[in-house]
Amino acid sequence: MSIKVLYFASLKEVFGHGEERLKTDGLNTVGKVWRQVSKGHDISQQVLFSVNQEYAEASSLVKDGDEVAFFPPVTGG
Amino acid sequence: MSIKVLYFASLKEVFGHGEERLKTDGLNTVGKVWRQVSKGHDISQQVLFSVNQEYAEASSLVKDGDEVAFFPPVTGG
Amino acid sequence: MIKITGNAFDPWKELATFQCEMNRDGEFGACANFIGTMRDINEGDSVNGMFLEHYPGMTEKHLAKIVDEAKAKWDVLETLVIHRVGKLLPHDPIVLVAVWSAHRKDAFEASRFIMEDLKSKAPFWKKESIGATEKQAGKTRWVAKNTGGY
Amino acid sequence: MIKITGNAFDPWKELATFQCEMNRDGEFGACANFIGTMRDINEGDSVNGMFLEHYPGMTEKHLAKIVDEAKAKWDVLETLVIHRVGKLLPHDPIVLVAVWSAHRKDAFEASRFIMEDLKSKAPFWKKESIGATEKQAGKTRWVAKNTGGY
Repeated sequence: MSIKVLYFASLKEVFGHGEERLKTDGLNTVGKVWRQVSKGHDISQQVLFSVNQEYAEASSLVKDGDEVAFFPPVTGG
Repeated sequence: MSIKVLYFASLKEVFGHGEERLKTDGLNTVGKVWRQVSKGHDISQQVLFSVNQEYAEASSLVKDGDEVAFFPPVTGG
Repeated sequence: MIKITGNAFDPWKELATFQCEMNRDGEFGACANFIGTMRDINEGDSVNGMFLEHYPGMTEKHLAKIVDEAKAKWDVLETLVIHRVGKLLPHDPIVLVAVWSAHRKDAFEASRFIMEDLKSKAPFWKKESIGATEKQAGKTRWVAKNTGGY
Repeated sequence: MIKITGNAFDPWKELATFQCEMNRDGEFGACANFIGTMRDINEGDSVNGMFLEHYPGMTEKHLAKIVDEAKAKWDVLETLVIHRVGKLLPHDPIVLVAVWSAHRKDAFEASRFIMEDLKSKAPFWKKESIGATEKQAGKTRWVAKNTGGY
């Protein structure tokens, strides 16, 4: 299966792009997806997760076609 | 000695006027002034006191030339 | 600034003008404000008008004291308080309280504090004219007491 | 109404227009609103500009959820939320949250609730351009975290 992965703000800069498609065989939780994509990147800050535009936990399940996003703490308003 | 006495809102209507001068011989507290002026009037509501435009208690002292006011609970804003 | 006015006022114009004239652009990050407006119904009755009485002298002094208390409690840059008196019609703004500060906590808390103190202690009194139109009834009543806001 | 906009907005004009068009004169007795504005200093440094990123789709959904929660908790008649995105200059309004209700307690509490939830959870990110002028430095930094507002 395949998912859409988005990065925002400082994470977008770390990854060098804001969006990618990812083959997710064996990556059935957000935490597993994060461990896969963050490998080799030096990320010291807190990272928040969302699945299909709703906040998610590391243990949240990911299924085919999902939109998963990773971003730093929000600073709007 | 003599003081200025003011009435506001519903109390002004009860007394029929908003202002009077009062001889205050023997009336050295706000509570005594109130008992004097309210005699014969049927006042069922709560009454607030001020002396020289600051909130006062029944026991607050009154001196010559003071401005004493009586009014119902405030309802502004 | 504290204004007691017998004339109808436009809260948004007052805010725009005051914020421009206070000339603190770049300093304030937060403005919290409250506008109280006359409704056309109260305690289940239609209201067609209102008379707002105040205690000239004491009202201004008391409002100044509330604002000073707020400035002592919170980091406040500027405040604007406007209160209408005299004859009002439904939909008329009655009161405006605005607070500018660097950060939002101060503006939120100071504006609410000023508003609650104003409602519970500033010497203003409302007399309502009951009925859907002024001609219909001619009945008036003093509002007995403000409800608590916290 | 919820608006995410890439253009500068005048909060007082937005409030005046929305209040007029929502057409609930006589019903609302209270409007509490908050405006967050860009300052020209942050953490001791001069700031000459800002870029506001968001998550198109999730941002709108999250703001709608906050507003629904506020409407479930308090008696709210209308709400207006506007948030700026893209390139901002100092003094530019960033956010506007306004709540109309019959009585003041609901407007005060709902507006603050929406604002605090927005600050702590709505997906927006600020990148500051440091230095008194844009040419001077060219240094930028992501704002690390919003401060709490309660």
